[in-house]
Amino acid sequence: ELTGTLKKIKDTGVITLGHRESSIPFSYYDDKQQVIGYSQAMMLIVVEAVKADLKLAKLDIKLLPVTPSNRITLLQNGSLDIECGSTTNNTERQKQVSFSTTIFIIETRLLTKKTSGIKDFPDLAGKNVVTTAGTTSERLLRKMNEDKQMGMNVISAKDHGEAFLTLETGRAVAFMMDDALLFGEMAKARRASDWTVVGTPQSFEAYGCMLPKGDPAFKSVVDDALAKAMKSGEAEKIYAKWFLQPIPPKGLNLEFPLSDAMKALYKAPNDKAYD
Amino acid sequence: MAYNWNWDVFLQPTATGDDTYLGWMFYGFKMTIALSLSSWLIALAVGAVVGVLRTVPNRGLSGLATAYVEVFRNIPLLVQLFLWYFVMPELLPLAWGDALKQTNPILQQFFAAMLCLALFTSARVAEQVRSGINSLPPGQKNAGLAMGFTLPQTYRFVLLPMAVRLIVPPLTSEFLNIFKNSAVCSTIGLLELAAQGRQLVDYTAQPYESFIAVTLAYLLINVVVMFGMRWLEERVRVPGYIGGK
Amino acid sequence: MISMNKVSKHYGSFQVLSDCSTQVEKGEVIVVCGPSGSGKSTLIKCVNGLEPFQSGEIIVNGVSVGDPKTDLAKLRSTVGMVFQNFELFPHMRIVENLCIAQVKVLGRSPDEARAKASSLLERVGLSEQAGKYPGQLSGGQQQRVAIARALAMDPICMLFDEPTSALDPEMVNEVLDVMTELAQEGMTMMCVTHEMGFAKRVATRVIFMDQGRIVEDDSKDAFFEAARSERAQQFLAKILHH
Amino acid sequence: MISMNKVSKHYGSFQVLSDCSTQVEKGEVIVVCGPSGSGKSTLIKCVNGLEPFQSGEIIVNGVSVGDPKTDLAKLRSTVGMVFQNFELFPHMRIVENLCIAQVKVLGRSPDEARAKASSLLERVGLSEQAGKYPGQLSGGQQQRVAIARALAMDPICMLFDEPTSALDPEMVNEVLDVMTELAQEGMTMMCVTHEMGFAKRVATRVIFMDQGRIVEDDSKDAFFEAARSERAQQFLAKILHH
Amino acid sequence: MHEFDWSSIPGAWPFLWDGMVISLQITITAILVGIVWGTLLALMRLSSIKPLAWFAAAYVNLFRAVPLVMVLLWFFLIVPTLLESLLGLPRGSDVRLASAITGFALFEAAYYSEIIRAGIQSVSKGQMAAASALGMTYGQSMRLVVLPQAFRNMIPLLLTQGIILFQDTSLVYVSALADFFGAAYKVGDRDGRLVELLLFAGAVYFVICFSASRIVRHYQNKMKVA
Ligand SMILES: Nc1ncnc2c1ncn2[C@@H]1O[C@H](COP(=O)(O)OP(=O)(O)OP(=O)(O)O)[C@@H](O)[C@H]1O
Ligand SMILES: Nc1ncnc2c1ncn2[C@@H]1O[C@H](COP(=O)(O)OP(=O)(O)OP(=O)(O)O)[C@@H](O)[C@H]1O
Ligand SMILES: [Mg+2]
Ligand SMILES: [Mg+2]
Repeated sequence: ELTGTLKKIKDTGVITLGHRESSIPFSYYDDKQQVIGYSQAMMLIVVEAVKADLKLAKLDIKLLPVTPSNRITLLQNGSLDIECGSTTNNTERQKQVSFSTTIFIIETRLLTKKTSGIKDFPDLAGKNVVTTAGTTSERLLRKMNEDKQMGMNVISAKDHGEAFLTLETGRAVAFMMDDALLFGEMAKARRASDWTVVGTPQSFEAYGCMLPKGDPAFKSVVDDALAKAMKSGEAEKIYAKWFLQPIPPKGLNLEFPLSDAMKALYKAPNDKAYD
Repeated sequence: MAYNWNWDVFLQPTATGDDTYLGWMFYGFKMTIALSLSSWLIALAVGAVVGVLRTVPNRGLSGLATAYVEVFRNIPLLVQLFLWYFVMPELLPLAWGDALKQTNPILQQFFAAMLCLALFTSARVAEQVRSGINSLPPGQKNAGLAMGFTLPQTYRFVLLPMAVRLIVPPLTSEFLNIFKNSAVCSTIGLLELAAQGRQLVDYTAQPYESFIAVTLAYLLINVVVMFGMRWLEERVRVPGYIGGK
Repeated sequence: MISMNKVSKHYGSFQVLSDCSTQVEKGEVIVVCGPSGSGKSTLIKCVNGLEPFQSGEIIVNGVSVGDPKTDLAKLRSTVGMVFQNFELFPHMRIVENLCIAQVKVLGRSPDEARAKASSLLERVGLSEQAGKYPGQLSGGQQQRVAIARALAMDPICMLFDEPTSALDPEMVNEVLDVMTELAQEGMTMMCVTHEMGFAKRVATRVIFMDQGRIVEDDSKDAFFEAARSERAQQFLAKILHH
Repeated sequence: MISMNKVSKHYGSFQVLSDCSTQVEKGEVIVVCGPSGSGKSTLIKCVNGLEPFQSGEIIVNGVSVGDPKTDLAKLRSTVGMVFQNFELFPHMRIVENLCIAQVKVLGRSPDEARAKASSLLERVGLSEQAGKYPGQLSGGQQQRVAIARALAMDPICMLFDEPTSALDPEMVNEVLDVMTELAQEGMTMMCVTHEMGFAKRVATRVIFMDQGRIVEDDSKDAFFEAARSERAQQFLAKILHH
Repeated sequence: MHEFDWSSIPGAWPFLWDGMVISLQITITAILVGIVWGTLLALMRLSSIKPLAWFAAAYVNLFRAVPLVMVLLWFFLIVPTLLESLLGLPRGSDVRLASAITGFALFEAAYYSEIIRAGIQSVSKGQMAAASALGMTYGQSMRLVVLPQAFRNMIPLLLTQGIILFQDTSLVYVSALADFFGAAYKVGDRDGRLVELLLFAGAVYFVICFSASRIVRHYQNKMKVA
């Protein structure tokens, strides 16, 4: 007997997907306002699996853009069935929502101008550094500043785009964020070749799809679908499409090779948080 | 609704460990107050001058004042905020812009927000001042002039004292608006009340507690301002005049 | 003392005053009357430069009002004016209403100004009200204060624009009495008013206006006994018969 | 037709009317006068229930005004009222001002209402203005329209509250003329007014009020020749002498 | 100085236009609903039935105390859930537009009701007395005499409030709804041309609001003459 999210999807014939608007290359709009990206592709695999599992002839997809500040609330209040974007799986969030099998593993690093002379985090002492509000990077950065008495000025921008603008206009010397997203921001820049990603990774983070809490049946459908895609090599193809080939909007190639952590993930899918 | 209410969240230490969440909210509250009050003082001063200029017989001056009001009234606050914060430094000469950007970012955000709120509100204050002056009987200006006052003296001794009293009630709502509008300033990263509320959601995933707390804080500000302005209204009331005792 | 020579004024294409000329000698009391909208208020406001005019000339006490070089504020401080709606300053006490211009314009000391104010309030019978606000007085009292306020500047002449028409009928006389006294003391006055009783009692001359023109400018007796123009006769008939 | 019996009214502790009693017979013209604030307007507004009163009784055409069961709207539609400030409806043309209540209150057909309106406008000499808005008329014309509007309801009596005191002096007579005519045709009228000429011409009785009391209630001749109370004599002296 | 690159604007026309349509949709619906509901609130506030007056006063003061951003968040995140759990409705998927319109309409009604209340009070008491004296009931007097004048007096203020409302639609960014400002921001963000798009959005808002306020001014002058 179906319960929870699956029952709701079966009854209504509709699944509502939460996506991001400018998390390149995970989940963002192309120039025709279509949602594309690595996470979006993974989410569509999940949707297919749900459709098959429920033996539905037709499953309508509704898309709802979310922001870092409203995504959890929207999932909790039932506006969303699933959210795949660039959401880090951590224990705090697990109190409110549950996470699927990890879909991506990133490291938090720095984006800076090639000519800035910044090589690693200690170089940031006494400088203006930007990060995006509400992210784990913000916490790490503030904590580092506090613990090591670095005297940085931490700017919390509303979203990645604003953070990058802060960097680009010279307000900050570096932008700390998930490395994949930093490559994504570079892809939008006026002159992508001016920028570089540097620094010792400060953390590993696991991106997962957010699911309503306490719905194991739905989670297992989602997890199985993702695990299957990873083991079958389909996930790696999707990875190649978004990280090793030119992507919209400007046809830039991120040239972001598959990390060891990702290889391990694809071999042994899991939903472990890193904190 | 499957929601884990947790009001204790405010007493928990924050993720960065330097404070409790309640402390964050309080910081945001102080920021909102500081931002709003400083903007309000500027808005009053600028608005009074511009509002008076709109009523003077000199066409050049009143045209200038009108242009000022139209520009600041007809662009959404949110857009103005972005323009002040992101665009203005780009339009300055390079050296100035760079110098500006190297200052403490919290100060940059604060001053951009303050300037933006102040000028945006000053246009509205100017309109109130103008309508206050225009709503005085036209004979008052003539009476002042006929006594031998110069035009500036007429404004200073006759028109403004009454106009200011007349516009206390509409100014109350502009004053309240400035607190409310300050919530928009979180979009450039300024950590005022609404922003701290949102941070709390980001960090603790307890949206309802945070929303309720922030809403109550705004209500509190509102009540205090309303009582304050009502007290002021009583204070400046002219005996025997409409609405007076 | 006041001399007007072919004064004209228009708003756009609308002619408010056309070629108005008259002379007022020291000590004369001139009553200006005429139908509503005929330009009486405008004429009288031109005398102290409250309304600008486009052509013609007005000389008050040897100073040309229309001349851009004239210090209008100074001129106005020597000409008292009383308005239909009193126009006391509502946020000041009565005594402050009387003192402010003495101090700020004439540069008198506050004590001197206060002494002057008291004696004038005494004269209009309102010493008791000195500490009140205008809104707390009746219309007739307010207008008497307004007259005292104008007198406080020691004006060389006084202009009145329908000083009694906003008053309750009972209060008209208390104001007219003050004006009559003033006239009898030899003050030079120009009064726009429809109080023909007052005109008959103290006017030296009556000016009748219609459509921006001075239609009659007669001695009082000539005017009331045999107004020359038909328009003035009609007007008098309307205004006197009830 | 109108009978008042010991009517009293107060705002809080302030007594506006104290024990006012009088009778108005069909065809009588009553003039009410007295100093400002003496309660004249209040008295007249009590007659058609525009002001509630706390004690006493008013009977209009057999209906008790103070009775909570009385249909006040219906009563008022039979009593015409004219206000100091005309109170025409500024957003309606003159003819619409005359028709609206006929149609909405009396339920007449629009055609019937229009015919009535035309004949009344004719009567007050304003047929030409039917299509204009009130703001485009002079004060005197507006007040004549207001009288026509009240007459359009075929009232059994008319109440006037200082109908001429907001008018320019020239226009007073055109309104008084209409009222005089109405009185001469036998309309029952209660008029608050200070126009003593009008009172002398058409009033059957004069009521003098002071501080909320009816101090005198005399036949016209008795009042003008020998007002009994000192207060009324003073008042007459003030109001007549200028 | 900054080097400007306006090239991303022409390609984004359709998206920007869609955004403008959403802004206008919210503005117009909220104005209409706001005026109707605001009028009712104003009548309640002026009514002699105390509970109604209290309700209206509480409503107006509450909405005027809270920042619009917060109201929009409440209506986006919390109110739909409450309603659904109370009424047992199925979960609608995209409530962004509906919630924005509802939030705006209810919020603006508080402001409109104050304007309309002032409008009613600006009609002289004598008008109500004159209507009553002609035998009209309270309802008739309000409907035929007082309200038409109140609205006529207040049209400039109502329109000005409408212009403010149009500007405030930019705040729907909290629900990621792409109104005109949101659309411009998103295009700018996507293409790395935020500065240009913000300037462009500012100019467009200025042109629209300025023209609208000119029209209001024109209307005001015309009324003064009439
Ligand atoms: N600012 C203005 N613009 C256009 N016309 C004006 C202006 N001020 C006055 N007028 C017109 O000038 C004419 C004369 O006005 P004025 O006030 O001098 O008349 P008045 O004789 O004093 O009338 P009243 O007895 O009504 O006071 C009137 O027709 C008036 O409409
Ligand atoms: N709503 C009110 N609240 C308190 N007092 C009032 C109110 N309305 C009228 N009064 C007072 O009642 C008294 C009588 O008022 P009313 O208008 O009847 O006087 P009136 O004789 O018509 O005077 P006027 O000649 O000035 O029109 C006045 O003293 C007035 O101040
Ligand atoms: Mg005049
Ligand atoms: Mg009265």
